[in-house]
Amino acid sequence: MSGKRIGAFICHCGGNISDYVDEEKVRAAAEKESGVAVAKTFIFSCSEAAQQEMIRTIQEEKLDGIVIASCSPKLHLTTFRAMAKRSGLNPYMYTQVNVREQCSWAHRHEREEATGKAIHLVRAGVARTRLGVPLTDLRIETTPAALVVGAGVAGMRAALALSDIGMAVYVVERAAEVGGRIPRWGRMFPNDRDGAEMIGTLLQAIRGREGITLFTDAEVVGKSGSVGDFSVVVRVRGVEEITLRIGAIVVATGFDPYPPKAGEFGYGLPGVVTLPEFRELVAGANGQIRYGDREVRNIVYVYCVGSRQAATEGHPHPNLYCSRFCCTAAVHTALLANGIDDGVNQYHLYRDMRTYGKSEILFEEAGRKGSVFVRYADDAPPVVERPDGGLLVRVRDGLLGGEEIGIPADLVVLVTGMVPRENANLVNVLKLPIDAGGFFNEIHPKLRPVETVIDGVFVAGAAQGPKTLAESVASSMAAVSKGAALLLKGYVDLPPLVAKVDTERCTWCGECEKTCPFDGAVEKVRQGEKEIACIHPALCKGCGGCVPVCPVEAIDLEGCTNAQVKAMIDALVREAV
Amino acid sequence: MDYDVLVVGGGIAGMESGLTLGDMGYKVLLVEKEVSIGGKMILLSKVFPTLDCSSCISTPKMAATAHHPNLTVLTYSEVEGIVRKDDGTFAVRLLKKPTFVDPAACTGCGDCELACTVAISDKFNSDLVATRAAHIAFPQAVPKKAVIERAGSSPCNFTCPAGVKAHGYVSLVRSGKYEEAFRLHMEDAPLPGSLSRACYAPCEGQCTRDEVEGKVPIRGIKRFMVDSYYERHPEPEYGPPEARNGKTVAVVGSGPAGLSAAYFLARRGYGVTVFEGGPEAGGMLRHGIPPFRLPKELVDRDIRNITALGVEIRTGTPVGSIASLNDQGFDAAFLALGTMEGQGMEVSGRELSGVLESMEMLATGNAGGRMDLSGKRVAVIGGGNVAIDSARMALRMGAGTVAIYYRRSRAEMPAHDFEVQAALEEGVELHELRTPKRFFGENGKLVAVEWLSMKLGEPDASGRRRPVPEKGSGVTCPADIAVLAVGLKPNTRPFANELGLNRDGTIQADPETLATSLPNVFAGGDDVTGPSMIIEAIAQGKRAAFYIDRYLQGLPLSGITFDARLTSVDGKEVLDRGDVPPSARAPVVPRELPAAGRSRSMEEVEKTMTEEEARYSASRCLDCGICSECHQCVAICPAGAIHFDMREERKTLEVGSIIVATGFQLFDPKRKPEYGFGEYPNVITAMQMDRILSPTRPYNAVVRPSDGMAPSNIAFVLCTGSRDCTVDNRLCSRVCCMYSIKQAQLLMGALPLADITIYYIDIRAFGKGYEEFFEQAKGMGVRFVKGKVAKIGETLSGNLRIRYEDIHGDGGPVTAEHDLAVLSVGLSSNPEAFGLFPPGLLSADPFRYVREVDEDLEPGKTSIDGVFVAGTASAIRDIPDTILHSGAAATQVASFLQRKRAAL
Amino acid sequence: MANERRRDPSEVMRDEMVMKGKIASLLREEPRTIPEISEALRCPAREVTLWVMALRRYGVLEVLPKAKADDYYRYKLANA
Amino acid sequence: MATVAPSGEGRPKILVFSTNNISDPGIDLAGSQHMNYSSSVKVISIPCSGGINPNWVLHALEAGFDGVFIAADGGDCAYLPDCTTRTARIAERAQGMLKERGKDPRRVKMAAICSVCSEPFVSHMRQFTEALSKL
Repeated sequence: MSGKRIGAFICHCGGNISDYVDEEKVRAAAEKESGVAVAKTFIFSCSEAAQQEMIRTIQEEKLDGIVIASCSPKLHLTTFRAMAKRSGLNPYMYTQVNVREQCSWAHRHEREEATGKAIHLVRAGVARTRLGVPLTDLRIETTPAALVVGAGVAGMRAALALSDIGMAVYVVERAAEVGGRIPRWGRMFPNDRDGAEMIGTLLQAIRGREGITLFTDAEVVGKSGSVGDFSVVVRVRGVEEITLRIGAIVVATGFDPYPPKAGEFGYGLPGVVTLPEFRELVAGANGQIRYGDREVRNIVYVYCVGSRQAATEGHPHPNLYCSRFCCTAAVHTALLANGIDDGVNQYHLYRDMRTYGKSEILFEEAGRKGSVFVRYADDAPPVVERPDGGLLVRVRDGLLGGEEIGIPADLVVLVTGMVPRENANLVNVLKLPIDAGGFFNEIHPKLRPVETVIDGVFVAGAAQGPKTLAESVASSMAAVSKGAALLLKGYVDLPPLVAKVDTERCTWCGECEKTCPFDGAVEKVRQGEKEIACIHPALCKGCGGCVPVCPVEAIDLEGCTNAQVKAMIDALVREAV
Repeated sequence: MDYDVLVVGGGIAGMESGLTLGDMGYKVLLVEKEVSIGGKMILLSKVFPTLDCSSCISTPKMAATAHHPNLTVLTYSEVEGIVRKDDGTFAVRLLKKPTFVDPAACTGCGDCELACTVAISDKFNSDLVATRAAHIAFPQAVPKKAVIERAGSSPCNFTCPAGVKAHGYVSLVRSGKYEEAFRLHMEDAPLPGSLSRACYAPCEGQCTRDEVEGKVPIRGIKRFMVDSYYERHPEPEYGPPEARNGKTVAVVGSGPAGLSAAYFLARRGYGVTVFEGGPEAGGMLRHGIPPFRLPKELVDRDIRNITALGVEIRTGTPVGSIASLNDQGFDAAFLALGTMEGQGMEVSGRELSGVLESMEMLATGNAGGRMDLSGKRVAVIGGGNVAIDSARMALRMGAGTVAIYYRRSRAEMPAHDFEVQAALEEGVELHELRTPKRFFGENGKLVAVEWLSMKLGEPDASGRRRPVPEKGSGVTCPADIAVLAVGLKPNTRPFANELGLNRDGTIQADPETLATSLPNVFAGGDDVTGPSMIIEAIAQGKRAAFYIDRYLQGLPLSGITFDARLTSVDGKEVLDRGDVPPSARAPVVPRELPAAGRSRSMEEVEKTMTEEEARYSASRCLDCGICSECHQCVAICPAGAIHFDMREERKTLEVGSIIVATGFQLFDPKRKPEYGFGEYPNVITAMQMDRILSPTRPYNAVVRPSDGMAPSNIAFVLCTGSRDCTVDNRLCSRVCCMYSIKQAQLLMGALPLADITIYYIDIRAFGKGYEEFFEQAKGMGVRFVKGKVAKIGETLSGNLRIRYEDIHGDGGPVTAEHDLAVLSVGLSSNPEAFGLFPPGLLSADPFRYVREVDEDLEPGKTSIDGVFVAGTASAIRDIPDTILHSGAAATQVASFLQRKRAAL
Repeated sequence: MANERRRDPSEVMRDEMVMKGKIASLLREEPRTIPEISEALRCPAREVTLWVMALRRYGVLEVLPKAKADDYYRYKLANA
Repeated sequence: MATVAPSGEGRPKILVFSTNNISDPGIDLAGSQHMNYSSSVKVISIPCSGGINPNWVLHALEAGFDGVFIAADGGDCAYLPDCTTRTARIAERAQGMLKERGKDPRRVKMAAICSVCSEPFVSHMRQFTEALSKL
């Protein structure tokens, strides 16, 4: 690997470095390093003039690697990589050595020591560059098509957006009908728009698009390939299998309403219904809310059914999470009930009223319209009984100092939360990780909330966690934006700083495959006589997590190879000459 | 089209949508009004519910934004207006505010911040600690470049004719940097000693502090600074400049104008010769101002500031003509002859012995000579400073009585009132509304003056009421000496054939460039303007040097402004800056020789302040312009990156679509006075607590602001400014419950022994992992009390008494004591978004957020086609929802642009 | 101290430049807490807090480790 | 007056493995704030602390370093959700390897350093320097 001609450029940074480090000593030491063809100092290496001078030096001296000792790479790595590129040098043959933040500024009162350290750091930089190889970004051609799994509101809206930006779109829906839960729920908060109508509008738009193919009664049963170029097998109506070539996948499989257990808050008793059941009742009501053959006058809502559960003996796997939408959905439903029958009495037994953001207005309005809110303590849930023909809800009212009250009810509405949809097959096919609550897990809730560990596979809507309608749509459009970033240009450039396998050394023990969290990044392949590991550069994220597990040091991370690190270590302790 | 997309706002929403669109291949312009991108998120300590470090999440995103090949980031810039054009694109008017730091040169080293002499409140640390007028916003700022905070010119700096940076040296003296203060002065005017005694200090006249309890004694501070400098440096620290340009300039006249021109020309490398007709240099400084006001040793020392540069002063060398200068080979000349001749008076008896021109007497006295006026009755005629000086000089020459006769009343006297006052204290009489009608003599010597009484008539051209004689009012009073101090004029007669002159003898010169009718001759100072103040003469010399230099370099004299100061800050705005008006602080009482003893002595009347007095006086400065222009940053910057002449730039660009990501505002807790924020130091906002908890915190640890005590019993007051009709915000702010729980958890880590109570109405822990986070806090021992806080009071020890309605305990109002209270302030809409467009075009929802026209199915879509909204500009969101919404907005933009492209 | 009129924090912060020397010479004698500095200078502790924190920020002062039971940190002059 | 620091030669040599996005900025910040730590501390930056090869640690100690400090990404890692556990395992493995070779496992230390952890970093360096001097 030797025989390289390396340039070492040492920056004064005005006096920020040179006041504390003897630049000339560093330069002279760098010049003596093996492989260093030229060493220069600059007052401000980031200045345009200095960059011109460096470019000239690189070209005149026919350098094939450079080291710049200056400030933190956070400030100028990109600057100097671009400069290297302009000079015709491979940008990955550049190493930035931080002699400001990590040397001159940290050791201001020890000029000699700081100078010594700077020499060591520059030597290490030279060692890294000397063992470096020119690398180029990995360009992957992408297929301008996307798959949307699930044709609820999130999936349908995502399909339209993908089509808007010019992608061919395949929508696969397990059910026979599109729309998920919404069509049966009547008017939705916060804008009172009819769910069925909204779905109808979306479906009509989808039908009007040539680029969207909708499969209902269909399932995804196979997936291969990698980001930008997947092959997906869809089984339609249980028999027919279709293979699609696509660049990205949006998973929008939605949720299930929490199914209360028999006896949970009286569930199973006549007159005890879930919120979705009640929604249907209200949606279908005509001037009067009726349950069976009876008119409903007194309604008691019990909140947090299936959400914020505590672990108990009979319930070892509770839903610890808050389902987010239900408080608002319940007060909104109460308002709808008011709208149908002004004389209805409504009691809300809640723990914390989570009508966040603008939904607070609905909560306020429900109160104004006569809804009574009774807070119950976490450890004193209401009890729903049917002592003698009528329903009675007993609850200790926090406001009345914990006094127990009994509320007779015609109807008890269990405000049920969301649970993850049963999706075992899909999980198996896509290999998506799930979170503690059973929803699909994103890579990072803030940095990458719609991306998954599988590059090119995005999650949207309530499949990722409880969401309101608008939130589901926003997240689906966010998923589309990430898909568009991938597909719109027709290619993706992936940085080349990924792991690679030394085929000579590798003996395939499988440790690297086991440790890698990125599905498909490590594969067992046969090479001649033996089996070895192969790392897919498009799937590798370049963390280097597999490096330490390889028992034979057969894996190297580009830009940070075993040889480079060891050479840097040696350079950092070698006595100053 | 300049850009496909304009993103307004560089917070997390703007960055996220900008990056996503950039990744899609669109050209994006991101405009941020602050000096760094990152918005409010980068200021947080950690973020719920994962307790990730906010900086660790934000900084990679900020770096990616700054370096993305498809993104152009404009920080410290504002969108002034957006107009939608007929073709559906947008014209965007942009304003780039000056940072006064060249971003290409600045390395972010922060040396300027250490050198800066002006402490200001650090808004990035929520005003908990001071930063400097020159500063880097925060350690993770992107771009990491310094900025100099300037509100404009400070009125004192702005008003000084010579542009002396009064605020600059005052702030240097405040910091104890006396030598630097002197050197700063020397950048703008070379005669600080003379000015420190005899300048009429127009700066003080503009001092905003005067509105509080009295102006800052700027001249007195200068006097201290000069004295301490001259004491340490009896001779100048410098010699002639090394770089000489080989050209020579003749300066005619060695008064302040001539000396100033010589000084600035010599500094630029010219060979300068000053021609002085009299025996000594100094002009009016030497001859006009009496030593009891300006000791002559000081004038000598001042002049050495000029001669040290290699300027030759030829005394006793009058210049007879321009031609003679040309003959001597000078490349240019500057005429600064001053006004050394009396205007004279057409009064009968003028020729009598004993009737003097003021300058005769002053010049004699100032040169150390003496006229014997023992016991004589002296009448001084005139009302200007020269008259006062003459009267006081007469006293010191032994006069028996001295009376000033002025034809108007005292109020109209051009002399400064404090000078008049000093003269009166010394025993000078003042006769108003008198003018001499006739001098009576015996044996050719003055014995009496007949005075006419005057009254004030209609205002004249100068706006002053014209004095008119009262009929038959003559009074004759005995007098031995009459001193005419009724005005001065230049002696320009030698040049009358060569130059254009005015009727009063002044030279015709261009007021901007001081060019005369001859190309290589410039003229300035009193011989052009008529009698003026020293500082004005110095200003003229400085101006002349600037234009002579341009002339000799062959550069055009037009098209450049010599004086490019920022406009002056309005004093009222300065006084309104704080929540509380500036408190009064007693001015230092100037020390003078007692009037009784001094009137016969040439000893300097005024005394110099002590160091303590000078620093105290300087500390009364209000920093009107914020930056004082002390130029310490300029001196220290290793990259030479600081440019005070940077000015705002405007341009108009064309973009295809727009994302409004202007974010939110934090609720101002002063709107709930019952909580005592601003009044009680230990009531802080949650943003302040986040800063205190951040590793880049303003304090060394979690301590309370009143006295640095580590708190042990902390209260959080939720719903401050949210769900509250009284402050016109009915909405829930969504994030306060969670950030309070986060802070509570972090506090439990920082102060394991502390009790933490959260007063809440409902705990809204509704996002992924939020409820679990809430439970975790309960498990850690955080106390949750359901109760709305009604009032906060303070105890003597600085603790806080919190009164709340206990909803779920025993009920009723309860009072609890805590040593620190955190107001969990809500978020509210940022009305800035609406100002981007013509009024009414961008519609708002009832809560003044940007309205999404179809929030169910078209997130981010606004009332304007092609304009989308991302993040908290349309509704309060937490960070994950903001990121999602920004992604959705990016998709909307992409759809919009693709549709448009398809339509073409 | 208790009756001291509240000054605007930005006004107090400006005074750092004159108080710097006084606080430094006080701490040259021995490390002190904010209430101790406040008493010695006869300035309100809330104002001293602002100055001390700024001086700490700019490296003039250093903080001494606090014993667990102490309420206040002690500040010393930074080594030149 | 200022205590005289022992010369750089005498102080324990510490190698820090730090990560580009998380701990590097924290260490940089220490410098920006002009915080002082031993100049015998030298940093090698890598993408993720879960990718540190225990052999590197061994190599460093054999080559002449007195101690190796792993500035772990902690929970802020953008690559590996279990980064902390992985890094801890690597540190343990390195310590095990040291023990096998008769070296003191206390020469390897690990702590999470995030992008603003300038003070923790400096105090770790001071403590580690002190601890190594005593070994």
